[in-house]
Amino acid sequence: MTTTKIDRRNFLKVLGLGGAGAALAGCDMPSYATLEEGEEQVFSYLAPEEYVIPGIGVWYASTCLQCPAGCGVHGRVREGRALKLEGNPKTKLNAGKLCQMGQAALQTHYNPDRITKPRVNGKDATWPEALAAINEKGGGNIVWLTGAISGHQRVLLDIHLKATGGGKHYAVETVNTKAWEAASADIIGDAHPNLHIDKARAVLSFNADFLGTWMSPVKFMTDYGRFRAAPRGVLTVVEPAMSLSGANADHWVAARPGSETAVALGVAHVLASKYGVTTTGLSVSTTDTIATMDASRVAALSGVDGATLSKIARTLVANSPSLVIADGHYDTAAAAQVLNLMLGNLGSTLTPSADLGAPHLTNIGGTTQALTAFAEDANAGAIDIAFITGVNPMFTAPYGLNMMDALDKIGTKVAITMFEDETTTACDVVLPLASPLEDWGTHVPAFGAGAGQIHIQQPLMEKLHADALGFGDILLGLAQDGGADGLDDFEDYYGYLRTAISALIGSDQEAAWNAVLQAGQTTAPTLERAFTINGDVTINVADTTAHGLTLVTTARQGLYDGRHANLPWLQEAPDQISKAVWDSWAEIHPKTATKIGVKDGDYVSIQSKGGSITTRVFIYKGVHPGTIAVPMGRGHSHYGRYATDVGVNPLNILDVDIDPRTGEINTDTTPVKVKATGDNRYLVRLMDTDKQYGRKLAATIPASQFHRTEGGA
Amino acid sequence: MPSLLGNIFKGWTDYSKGNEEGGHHDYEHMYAMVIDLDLCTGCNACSTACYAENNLPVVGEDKFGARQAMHWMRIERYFDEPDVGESDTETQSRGASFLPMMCQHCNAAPCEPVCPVGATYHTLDGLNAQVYNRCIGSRYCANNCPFRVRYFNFYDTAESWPAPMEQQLNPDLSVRSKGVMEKCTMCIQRTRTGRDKAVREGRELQDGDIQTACQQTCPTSAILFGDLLDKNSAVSQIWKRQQIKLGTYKQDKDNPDLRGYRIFEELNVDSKVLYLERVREV
Amino acid sequence: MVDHHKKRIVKTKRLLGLFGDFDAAFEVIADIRRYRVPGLTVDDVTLKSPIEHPEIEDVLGERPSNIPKFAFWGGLFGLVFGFLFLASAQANFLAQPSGGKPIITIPSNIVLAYEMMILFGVLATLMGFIIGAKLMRKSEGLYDTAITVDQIGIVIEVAEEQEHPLKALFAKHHVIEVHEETLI
Amino acid sequence: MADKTHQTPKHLTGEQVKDIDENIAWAKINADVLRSMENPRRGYWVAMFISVTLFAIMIYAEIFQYMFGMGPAGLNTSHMWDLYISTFVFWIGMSHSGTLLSAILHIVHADWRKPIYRFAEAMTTFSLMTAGIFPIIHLGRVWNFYWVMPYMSDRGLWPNFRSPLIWDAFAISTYLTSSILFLYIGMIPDLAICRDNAQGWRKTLYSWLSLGWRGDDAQWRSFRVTYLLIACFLIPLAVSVHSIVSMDFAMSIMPGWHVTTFPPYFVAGALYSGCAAIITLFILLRYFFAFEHFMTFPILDKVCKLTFVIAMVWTYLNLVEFASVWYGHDIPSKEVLLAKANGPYSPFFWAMMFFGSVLPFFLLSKWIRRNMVVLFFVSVFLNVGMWLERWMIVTPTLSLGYHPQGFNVMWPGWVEWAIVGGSFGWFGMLFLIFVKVFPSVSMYEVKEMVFHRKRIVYEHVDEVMNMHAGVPGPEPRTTPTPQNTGGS
Repeated sequence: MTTTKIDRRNFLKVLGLGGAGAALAGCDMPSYATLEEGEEQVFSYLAPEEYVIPGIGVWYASTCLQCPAGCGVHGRVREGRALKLEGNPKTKLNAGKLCQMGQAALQTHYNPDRITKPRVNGKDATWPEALAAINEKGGGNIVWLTGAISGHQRVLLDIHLKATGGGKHYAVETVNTKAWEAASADIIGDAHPNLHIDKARAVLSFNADFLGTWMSPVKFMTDYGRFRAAPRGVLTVVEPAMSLSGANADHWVAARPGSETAVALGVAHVLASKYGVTTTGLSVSTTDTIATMDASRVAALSGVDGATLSKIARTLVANSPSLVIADGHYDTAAAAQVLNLMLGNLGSTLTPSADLGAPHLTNIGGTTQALTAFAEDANAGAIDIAFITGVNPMFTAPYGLNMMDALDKIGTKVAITMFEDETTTACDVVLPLASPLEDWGTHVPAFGAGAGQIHIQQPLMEKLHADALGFGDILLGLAQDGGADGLDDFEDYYGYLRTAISALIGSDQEAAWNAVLQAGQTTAPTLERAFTINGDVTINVADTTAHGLTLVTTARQGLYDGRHANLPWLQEAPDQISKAVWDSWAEIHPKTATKIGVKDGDYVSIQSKGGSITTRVFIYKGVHPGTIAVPMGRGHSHYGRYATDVGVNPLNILDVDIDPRTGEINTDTTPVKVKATGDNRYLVRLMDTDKQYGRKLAATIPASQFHRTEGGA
Repeated sequence: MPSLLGNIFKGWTDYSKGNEEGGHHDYEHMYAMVIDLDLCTGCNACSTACYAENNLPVVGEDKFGARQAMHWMRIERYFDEPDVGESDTETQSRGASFLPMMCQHCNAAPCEPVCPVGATYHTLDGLNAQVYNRCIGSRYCANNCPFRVRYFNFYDTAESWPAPMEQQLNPDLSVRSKGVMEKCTMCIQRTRTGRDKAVREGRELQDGDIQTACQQTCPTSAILFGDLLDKNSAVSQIWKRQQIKLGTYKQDKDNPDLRGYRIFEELNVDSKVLYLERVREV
Repeated sequence: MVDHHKKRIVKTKRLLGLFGDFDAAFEVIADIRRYRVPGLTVDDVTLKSPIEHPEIEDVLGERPSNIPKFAFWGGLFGLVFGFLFLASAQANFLAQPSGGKPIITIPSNIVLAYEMMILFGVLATLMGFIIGAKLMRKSEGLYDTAITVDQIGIVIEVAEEQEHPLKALFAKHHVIEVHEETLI
Repeated sequence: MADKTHQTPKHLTGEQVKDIDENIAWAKINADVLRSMENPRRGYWVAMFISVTLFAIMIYAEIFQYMFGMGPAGLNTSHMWDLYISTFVFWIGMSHSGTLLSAILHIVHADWRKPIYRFAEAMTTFSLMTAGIFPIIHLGRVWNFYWVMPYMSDRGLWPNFRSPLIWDAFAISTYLTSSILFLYIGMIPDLAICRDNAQGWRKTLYSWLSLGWRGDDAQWRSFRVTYLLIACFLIPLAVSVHSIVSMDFAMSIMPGWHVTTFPPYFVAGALYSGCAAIITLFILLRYFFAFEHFMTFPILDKVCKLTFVIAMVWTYLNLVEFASVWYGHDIPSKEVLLAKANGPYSPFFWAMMFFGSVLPFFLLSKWIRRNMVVLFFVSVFLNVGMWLERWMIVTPTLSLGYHPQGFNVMWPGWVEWAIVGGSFGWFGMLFLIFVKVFPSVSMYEVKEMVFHRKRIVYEHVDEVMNMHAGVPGPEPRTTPTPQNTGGS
């Protein structure tokens, strides 16, 4: 169809100009190669541009795209090369801090396995050939499959879709906060309430690994720092397998997978019965549900005894204001919000968020529901051209979605990517994407950045691979060729972005623009909003006792959902809990271990209906006995030299068990058979011991002592 | 020759002090750290930042398994809490204890006197420095380090940076060659840059001018770096508040509840990293 | 020892008499002591033997040796020089101060000076030996390999008039063989 | 008398009671020893072949290590030292017996040392040469090994004189120099013998080395003094050397290394392994060169008994060390001690205890002392025990230490094994070449030995000797029978 006709002109136009702004990063500076080969005239250091002083690093503000949180970063550039990333101290979101994934963004950029040329059906091609290949089959329904996306990239993407027939946009994130958002929206009328962990005296978390991967871990960790300062807040975490948050909890409670709702309601029950906490606004059905959740029932469902429940309740009552957060299941999140209502946390530790004045820029948080939808549509043969970027459905989709067949049924699959991965190899056309450190963009953090904050992404250095194009440039080119109006006078995405920002800040002065670039952020007008409490919420308490041993796929700050498995720094960074490197493992409880008859380092095969994985066990007390937890991230079949055939991927063997309320795929409800294979090999770890042998290494004192010296209750 | 004998007597008189009397240096700085274990979440950000800042090679699974990894800053994880009694046998109910461990820059460093060629020595910044060019790799220093924080280049590390990764290497410091000992320098390139910057701007070095890579990135700000000679620096304030003094192996605290302690203090290595005890509700 | 018996006479020949055992040789020396050969005293005698006979001293009288002095002064030099050397090296190598230890460290220097004392002592002794034993120099021709097997040699320089009496004396004590060489 | 020696060869049956047959002719002594330098038994060449092969393997391994670094040796962050250092200590220990025994026995006039001290001293020298290799090989940057030498450099750089490794460098070079000189000076009269009997290149060689030795009384006198003096220097030196080696460990702060009793303990261990090695080589040389006349059972008996005594001393000091650690009650040290006994390395520890403390009791059996084959293996296993001891000193400490994160068990890589094995080849090669080129039995001293043993006292000769020069004495009595020719 003509609408899909892609004219090369726009692309050829932006080719090479993609990093126009890269001049800022001193792209005049010759690279080592050219210095040695003398191909390029060496720019004299005697008269360098004023912002490039040889030997002195220059810092440029940009945005980290390693996870959807979108932290602001400063990149150190010396002689035209990005050397180090640090958090942008000016941002409210991460206040100069950065997590290990952000630190490792450098290796995404300098990765030796990046795709440098367009590919058609697996063969290197030129851009014209690649674009021609996209046109070849043509077809009506054009869709986008992306990760969480926001800012002007989203705008252009929407424009492109509208211009080319209004195809769907599937935003997929395996690690997402959909359950929390849905429940929050339903109960307090705000999907992204501001959470003030630093103001809370007690935090109770169900499955929400806010220090590791939940929403905006760096933001939460900075808050956590203040939270732990005197008067010291108390952290309680309820989850089936210990997360980074759980590892830092004062009180970690192991609950049977899927039974966190019961625990939450159990706590509510104790609050109501023991502490007489009454809440107006809760519907009768809700209070009834709570009333039914006495200690014995909770214990039966979750294995959490009454003493623990009342301890949690006591902590919450004694340390007010508190904050209850949850994720994983709608019901759990809902129960958590109910607890917040009961404890009167609204307004103190939960405050209403503000909507961005420009709604078209807001962040589309990814979901796994979108993945399911994409698979269904594709299997139905309803998709002709799919542009895939920033996601790897072949890796993350459960077997039940038949992702392979789904992709086969799509007429033309276009991967816009930096790396060859499982999905890319299944695509017909592969377009080389510039790295986040080479690209322009704007990003609206989904959470915590403060009202109306927009983070600016700018190139830190010239493109490493001339043929790689910035995402914005590709979008712009597609949109222009799609016949969208009003874009034709933009040379490239830089130009578009500059105009857009100028409009946003109401000034097109060079100085203003540079100020924005230096700050790495700007603000858009916002609309204040208030909570609208809706106490009439039905909470279903699932009974998962019949499941037996359940597979729980946990996400870790590091390899995340697998997208970072090709970064050697993160592969070699010992896992926070097991301290294992370069391989996968399955966490099981000592009791389970004796039941199965395995010892440390033994291989077990984990068999679900959809397949099986074989990996080594890591035995410790940080998992519920009914749980076998396998962190996601490893087990790639195509993902460069560092990730390929390293570890196993638990995501593929998950059952497609949809949460009825959110449509999300549950990651903790897959019953599995586990048996020892008989093999044993040393699981490579940072340390072989868990004990301190009486040395005073990591010493612990009771909180009472802390309070005596440093204040607090 | 007179100057020679002069030096002998000078060396005798001026420099005959042991660390108990404050050592033989006229220190310009005394860089030290404070690490709050109650804030450390064990997230590894510092460790990765150290890899990025200090050109640490990635060794891969086999060499890591052979204990030949090069993590200057490593986050150790313990599951026992001897000080507050065993956690229950069922669940890891008080989480895990994380311990960031890197070179403690001891003032009476056991590694220094044993180096046959004087490749490791104490700088006037109070840092325990390793001169890569001088090191011949006898590895005595690492044997004598109770913290096991000295790392030896067992192999050539070139293959750790396949092109174009080598472009990320920090030109402010070298990539160590095969057969050389290396360890945490408290980001000496940053301390030097910070000092030069202060000099260029014609002002005194302020507390906070210099941040180590780990401190800079630590999301909970559990790591603090500063100069103990600067009485107003945050670090020396905390050392003072925690009543931890240098040059002794036995601190007399009038308040036993204070959280500050130095690991292996009883060995009289006089380390310069002050740890604050982890706190848990029990 | 006093030698007022000695006369000024021109030595023309050097005789080497080989004997089957020490006792024969000692008898000869005893006779020489008794001036059985006019003009010859025991001081003219050089005894060549395959082993070191403990009583050679008694037979030939004290012939003092300087070697112990060499050893003593060598050792002393090693000690003093060693310590000064180390101390000066340390005092001039200020990059070295480490581990909160003094720059010039007495304990380690004692150990090292001790070693150097022994080293120089041994070397000096060797020097003394080479000088004292007149080694590494061209020695006179009169020699017989039998001496390194089992025979004792007596070397004496004689004037013409002494030659025959001495040979007779040799013969009397069952000399096995007599070599001679002319000096002038 | 001569018939007796030649008809009933007691030195073969083992019934011999005298250290040496004093009626043996001096000429025969020369002949036998000189023959040994010409035509050894075939066993000699077999041993030589094995040694050279091992050495070749070592060269290959070292080149490999030079190319790829210390990784292939299996070392890691906790185990920075392993077999290299323990084998270094082992060889230093081997070096002790030779010189120390030779010197001490010389000073106390134990003349039974005379037939065996030469090869013992040779062993000292070559063990030192072997030991000296290891500190160099184990360096990460071998090519800079000379930086430990205290030489003037234009950068004003010096080694760190505080480091026990530097003390090692000093002590070992001193010890090597002195023991070579001791060996050489003691050999000069024999070199003269060789000179008088050799042809061709050997003639030139010996002529140079014998420094024009003529057996003059002056030379003998200087010789005696010099030899005694150097012996006196060597005894304290030998003791200091091994105590300094022990300081490599004792001066550290590591649990299980920081032990006050290490210096005497190491010295005892050194003497122990040295004596055991003397027995081994004694038996080998006796076989290779048919030295039954000189290396006799009674001498072997004495060496065996000495070994046993030293073994007991070593055992005592060993147990004392354990006791002091046990009662010192320093937790890490105690952990190391217990780990030795029941940790992953315990088999080697117990093997060490058995070979070191139980096996010596076999030396009390006369049958074993007389049975060359059995005694050979006993002596070899004594040294295996001593080697294990050194390993058990170095490795268990490193596998534990202070910091739990560093706790790990490590097994040496093939490179280490190859180089350790090769060191034995290197030593064997040097030693075998030496005994082929130089007299491995001191001829002149054996002569002295037999001379003194059958000394006939001539009372009136003493009178003669006691007169002052010139004073007339009694007439000489009739001539005595010549004795140096062994009566024949």
